[in-house]
Amino acid sequence: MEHRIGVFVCHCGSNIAGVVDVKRVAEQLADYPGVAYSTDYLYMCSDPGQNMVKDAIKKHSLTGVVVSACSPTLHEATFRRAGAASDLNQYRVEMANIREHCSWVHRGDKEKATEKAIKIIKTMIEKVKQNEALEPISVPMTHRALVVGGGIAGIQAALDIANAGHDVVLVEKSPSVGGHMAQLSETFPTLDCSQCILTPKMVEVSQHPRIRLLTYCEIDDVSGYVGNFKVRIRKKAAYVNRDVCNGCGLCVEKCPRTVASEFEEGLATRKAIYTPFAQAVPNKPVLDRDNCTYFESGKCGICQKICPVNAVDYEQKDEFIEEEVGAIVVATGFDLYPVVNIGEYGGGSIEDVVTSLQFERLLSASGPTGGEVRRPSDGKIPKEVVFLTCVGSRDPENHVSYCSKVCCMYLTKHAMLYKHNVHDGQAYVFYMDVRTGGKGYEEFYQRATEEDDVLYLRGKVSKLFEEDGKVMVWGVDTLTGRKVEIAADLVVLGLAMVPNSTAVELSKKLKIQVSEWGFYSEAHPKLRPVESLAPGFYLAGAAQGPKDIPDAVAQASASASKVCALFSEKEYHREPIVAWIDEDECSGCKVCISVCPYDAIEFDSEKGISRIQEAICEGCGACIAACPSATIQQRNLTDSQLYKMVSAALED
Amino acid sequence: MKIPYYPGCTLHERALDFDKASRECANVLGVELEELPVWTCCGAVFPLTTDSVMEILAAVRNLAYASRMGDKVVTLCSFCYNVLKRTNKVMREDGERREKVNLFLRADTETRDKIESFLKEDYVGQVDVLHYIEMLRDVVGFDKMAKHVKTRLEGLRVAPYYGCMLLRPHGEMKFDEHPEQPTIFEDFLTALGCDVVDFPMKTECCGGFQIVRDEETAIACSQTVVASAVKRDADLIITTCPLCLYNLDRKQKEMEKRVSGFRKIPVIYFTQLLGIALGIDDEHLDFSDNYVDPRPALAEKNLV
Amino acid sequence: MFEPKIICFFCKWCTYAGADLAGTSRKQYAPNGVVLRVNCSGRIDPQHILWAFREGADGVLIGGCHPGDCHYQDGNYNTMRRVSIMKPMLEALGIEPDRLCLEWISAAEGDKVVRVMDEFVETVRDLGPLDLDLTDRLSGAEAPEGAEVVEQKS
Amino acid sequence: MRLRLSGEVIKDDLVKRVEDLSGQNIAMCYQCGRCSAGCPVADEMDILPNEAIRLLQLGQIEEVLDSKTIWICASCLQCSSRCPRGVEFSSICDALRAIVLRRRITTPSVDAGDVSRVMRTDAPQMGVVGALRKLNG
Ligand SMILES: Cc1cc2nc3c(=O)[nH]c(=O)nc-3n(C[C@H](O)[C@H](O)[C@H](O)COP(=O)(O)OP(=O)(O)OC[C@H]3O[C@@H](n4cnc5c(N)ncnc54)[C@H](O)[C@@H]3O)c2cc1C
Ligand SMILES: Cc1cc2nc3c(=O)[nH]c(=O)nc-3n(C[C@H](O)[C@H](O)[C@H](O)COP(=O)(O)OP(=O)(O)OC[C@H]3O[C@@H](n4cnc5c(N)ncnc54)[C@H](O)[C@@H]3O)c2cc1C
Ligand code: SF4
Ligand code: SF4
Ligand code: SF4
Ligand code: SF4
Ligand code: SF4
Ligand code: SF4
Ligand code: SF4
Ligand code: SF4
Repeated sequence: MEHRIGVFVCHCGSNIAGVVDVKRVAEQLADYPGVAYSTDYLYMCSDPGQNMVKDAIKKHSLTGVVVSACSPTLHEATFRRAGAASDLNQYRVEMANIREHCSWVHRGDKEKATEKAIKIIKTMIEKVKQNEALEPISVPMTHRALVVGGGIAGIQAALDIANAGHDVVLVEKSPSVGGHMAQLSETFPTLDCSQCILTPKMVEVSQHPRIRLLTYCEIDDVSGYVGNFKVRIRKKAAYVNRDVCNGCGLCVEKCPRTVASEFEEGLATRKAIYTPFAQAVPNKPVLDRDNCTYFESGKCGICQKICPVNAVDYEQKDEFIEEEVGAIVVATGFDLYPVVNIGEYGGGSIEDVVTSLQFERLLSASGPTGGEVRRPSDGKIPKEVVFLTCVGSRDPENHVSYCSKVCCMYLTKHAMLYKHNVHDGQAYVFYMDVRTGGKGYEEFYQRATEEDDVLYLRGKVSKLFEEDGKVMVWGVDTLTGRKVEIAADLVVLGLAMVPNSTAVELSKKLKIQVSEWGFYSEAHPKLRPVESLAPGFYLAGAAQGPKDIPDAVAQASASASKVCALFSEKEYHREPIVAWIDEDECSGCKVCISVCPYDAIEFDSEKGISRIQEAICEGCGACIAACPSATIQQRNLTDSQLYKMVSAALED
Repeated sequence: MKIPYYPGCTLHERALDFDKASRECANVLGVELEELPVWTCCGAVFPLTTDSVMEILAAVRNLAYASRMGDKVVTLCSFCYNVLKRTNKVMREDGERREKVNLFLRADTETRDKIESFLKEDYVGQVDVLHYIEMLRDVVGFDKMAKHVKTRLEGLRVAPYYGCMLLRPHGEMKFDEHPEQPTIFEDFLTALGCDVVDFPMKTECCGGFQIVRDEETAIACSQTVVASAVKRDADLIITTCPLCLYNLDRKQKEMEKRVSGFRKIPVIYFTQLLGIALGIDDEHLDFSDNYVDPRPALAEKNLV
Repeated sequence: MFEPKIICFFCKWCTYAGADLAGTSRKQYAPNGVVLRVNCSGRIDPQHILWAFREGADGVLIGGCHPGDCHYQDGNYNTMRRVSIMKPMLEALGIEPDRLCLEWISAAEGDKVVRVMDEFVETVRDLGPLDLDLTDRLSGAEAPEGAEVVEQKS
Repeated sequence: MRLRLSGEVIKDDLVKRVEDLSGQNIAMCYQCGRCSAGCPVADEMDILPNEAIRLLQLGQIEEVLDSKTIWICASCLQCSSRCPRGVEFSSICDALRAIVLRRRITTPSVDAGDVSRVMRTDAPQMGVVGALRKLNG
């Protein structure tokens, strides 16, 4: 093809022309091989400037345009549009940055600046010569979203997306939605009842016509890419036909087997056939076969006999559900750091040392003590209660390095609620720093010290042990420089928040990144905090990092709006600056597959070659540099282009 | 089976009872503790300053002697174990100090005369340092040990005291999987049939060498440990270290003076207890050095 | 005075934007380098670098995002590895390893662009022009594949 | 008592020496106090372990070298084993002692009488040797 490139040198008033001899540049480049037209103008981005480009394309049958002006970040889009208006493919328009990278930074030496401007423009002429005419890649899209995890974050995301008019599949692994928020008593900083604000949302999510709620289900497999995911969901056998069950609860009532209740954090029991808690949604039981007499010995079968609608089915098997979705929101939440890892605090062996979630249950009106704070060992009302912050958190040497963000606040809440419960009790909080970043949070903390006489002790506790029916606390008050010993009736551990135990495994199925500690990685910590790096995946709630409810909900709504933005187009469009493999040259070594951060390359085992999926490739170039056969190229930034550009820049 | 054995000076002087009981038990279990032909004091404390070379020389020499005899060396005293194990790590990982130490060793003519051959190669951490209890668990096996038990110590409430030196620093000692809640002695005691008394002070310090400088401070420490075991109705405490034994047992004399209503409790070495279970003759199990005589407590359970 | 020729490969997400910032802040630096914009520093492979030297560059400067900040997760780690492998390779070819420089410069570090450019130009100036004989040897031995223009397939 | 701080005061050469000798980075301590909370002999100390480190952070090393604390430490390593930042006060303590002992200044803790008293006890050898090495260099 004959090259007919147009070069347009901008003065930018005196911004460029004051340093670079623009006339000389334009003249000199007119003679450069492949250049059909070269000119200069005062303000290229002005309407007359743009029109100049449009006209020249037509008049001189230009095959490419180099606007030599400011940084492409500023006006690349402007001039690409101008090119397109004259039927020149937008990807055949490039900018040479002779302002930010030249005139503005070399004001002292006009001659050298002019020479450098010429070199810069030459590199772009060489690039444009080989630029392909491309179209943005468009991918068909399924306008349905998958939300994984039915805690407050997942619920909020599902409702927001569904209310915007898109279908949602909400997958929750436990028998009910609600997540940890369902376990909480009252919530800081306003002390409203957690159940009261959560339950309506749980019900809404189960009744929304656009939401398909799949509880007691797990993600089995995910394939495809943004806009076109195929998801296989495992519906775990509940041994109750939950479509038939009317939730009468007779089976639960009559079941003779009891086991420790997960929802009550082991402080109470549940039956082998059970709903996790009274307000569960859906309020239909599942049967826990690991603890059921029938599954152990073939005896019992009471639940089946008593069920008035014959819903109990011991023969039920896991089922698989296939769904097609265009976007996936991950909201799998958190777990508490395992207390067994903290030997110096008894590692879970001291009865009256409880976790923070256990204490929530002791405070909860629907909890095992009916909301009266009673300690587990003997049911007595504890008079001396010690709360420990940063248990496992901020301990890079032995546990996790990060701050769990919410524990300062919830322990303050705990101390406060305890005092509201036991007026003559004494609450102590051992802390390193009290972190109260949030609206109304600091005031909440101040109230705890002012009004509720909570005593804050600055120091980290070294050891807890049992002695004479008390829990001995060996701490320190670094403010007075004294060792402190307290004989406590109850100790509450503000354990670190860690990602849900399934997070890492799930991340492998979804092929999205997790950070060092297993929280899902966001694309950018400040500017893209709710997107995963992999297109089509969005993050919400504590799955992305320790978070309280307001933050979890905000992030859920943000990821929902990202999903809606994606769904606002019929098709999914992306920059075509992707990599491609020359099938004839590929040796099938799979090196590229191992380096691609987006899993964009698939292996065609029939042909024994690798193939890049354009819809997924982000154009990073890692595979290109890694391919031992040098057979991968990037569209409009091929090796050949790079070599020519280098040569042009070095030409005298 | 022969295993090189480093007794350390205390076991050759003040803690002969420990040495004797341990050798006898090993014999019964089919292990011959082969004492290093030459050895010196290990230095008793591992120097925590990074530039120490002279201070670890003695320990390296002992390790080097041991390396001529086998790939392991067994020791009993917690202090020796700590010093040898940590020194060994220095020799394995700290190239600069290793080089310096070997320079000294090469120049050391006295050593050369005694053990000409080992100097053919530098000492670079060839041996593994093993505590006797680790040997019982990993070489003999607690289950095999249990098979040799003649008298199961049923009903005997024993509090296992670990102290500091076996466990810390955990990253280097790796003596037990759970530094804060170790279980190796519990498993040992269970194999002998004892009732294990779990007491929260089992990993707390007995006062260590401070006993010779500031008796009051050290006794305060050891009393905390003793009282904690007594409170949990232990019949006796076992330990692995002559210094712990000294602080916990001998100093009960002082505790009696200081604390009204103080209840004494016998403290013996773990291999002495093992000896009883294995039915070893009284002549090898000498309790004459103990301040609190363990025999009444043992007699009560018909064990002596 | 010897004016070295420098080829700069700058990642568009960080260093290229950092150089833009140096411009908007009107910082001044040596005009010896010409910047080529790439999607990621990890796009650059040894052949590009050798080609630049062969074509007469006296120095090659690669600018990427700080470790952990790569727009594409870990492209810059690949660059880091590649550059450290390159250095002895250059040495073997008789090219002073200091003629190749890798720097982490974020979009906010306009000042660093200035500092690095000036320092690198000085370094290369001190090294003097790249010995042509050696360059010839290089062109004989290491002519990168694809240097002859391969038209893109479309 | 007022501390007059400046960059110069804080960057004390001797503190640097302690860091080198102990292999510890004093700045890593975030003053949680856990070392003090678990130290079995802290009751007898005039400066708690975390306070000693704080003083070093402030360049006030002489105050620490003059303290009883460094002689009372029993090298039990409890402080180090539970420190969230991996700071080993036990090693810092050894380094501080080494500095005093290498200065060859007789301190109240290790005067001649003390040494002979140590020699006279009926404690096991390792206790005696340990004490002499820790407290007398
Ligand atoms: C003791 C304590 C007290 C607190 N008190 C307050 C308070 O007063 N105020 C406040 O604002 N915040 C409080 N918080 C924080 C609050 O609990 C969290 O911010 C909130 O629960 C986070 O919601 P989430 O949806 O992100 O995660 P979660 O509540 O953890 O929900 C995650 C859901 O995902 C499900 N799931 C996990 N993995 C999978 C999988 N692989 N497949 C399918 N489903 C999966 C889980 O079963 C769960 O239902 C407290 C936290 C604790 C620990
Ligand atoms: C010293 C300092 C350092 C910081 N450092 C960091 C940091 O390192 N990392 C970080 O994450 N955050 C940092 N922050 C916080 C960060 O600046 C804010 O989070 C962020 O700027 C908030 O953005 P905004 O858009 O909400 O508000 P703003 O940045 O305040 O923007 C509000 C805009 O609205 C305009 N406006 C106001 N009223 C009206 C009106 N009536 N009509 C029309 N326009 C109006 C204003 O002119 C302004 O342009 C820092 C803050 C400070 C003060
Ligand atoms: S195109 Fe860029 S350089 Fe030209 S006038 Fe507009 S802003 Fe200035
Ligand atoms: S069959 Fe199982 S679940 Fe049903 S009642 Fe019996 S024990 Fe309970
Ligand atoms: S008895 Fe039957 S209908 Fe009633 S809750 Fe149980 S399974 Fe459902
Ligand atoms: S929020 Fe508070 S308690 Fe939790 S880790 Fe951070 S500082 Fe510690
Ligand atoms: S250019 Fe990057 S994203 Fe695209 S296929 Fe290659 S490695 Fe993957
Ligand atoms: S690295 Fe290159 S040769 Fe190997 S499979 Fe990928 S494209 Fe083919
Ligand atoms: S425990 Fe560690 S971090 Fe905490 S005060 Fe002591 S030395 Fe500092
Ligand atoms: S090593 Fe010293 S300072 Fe640390 S806990 Fe033990 S006695 Fe206390």
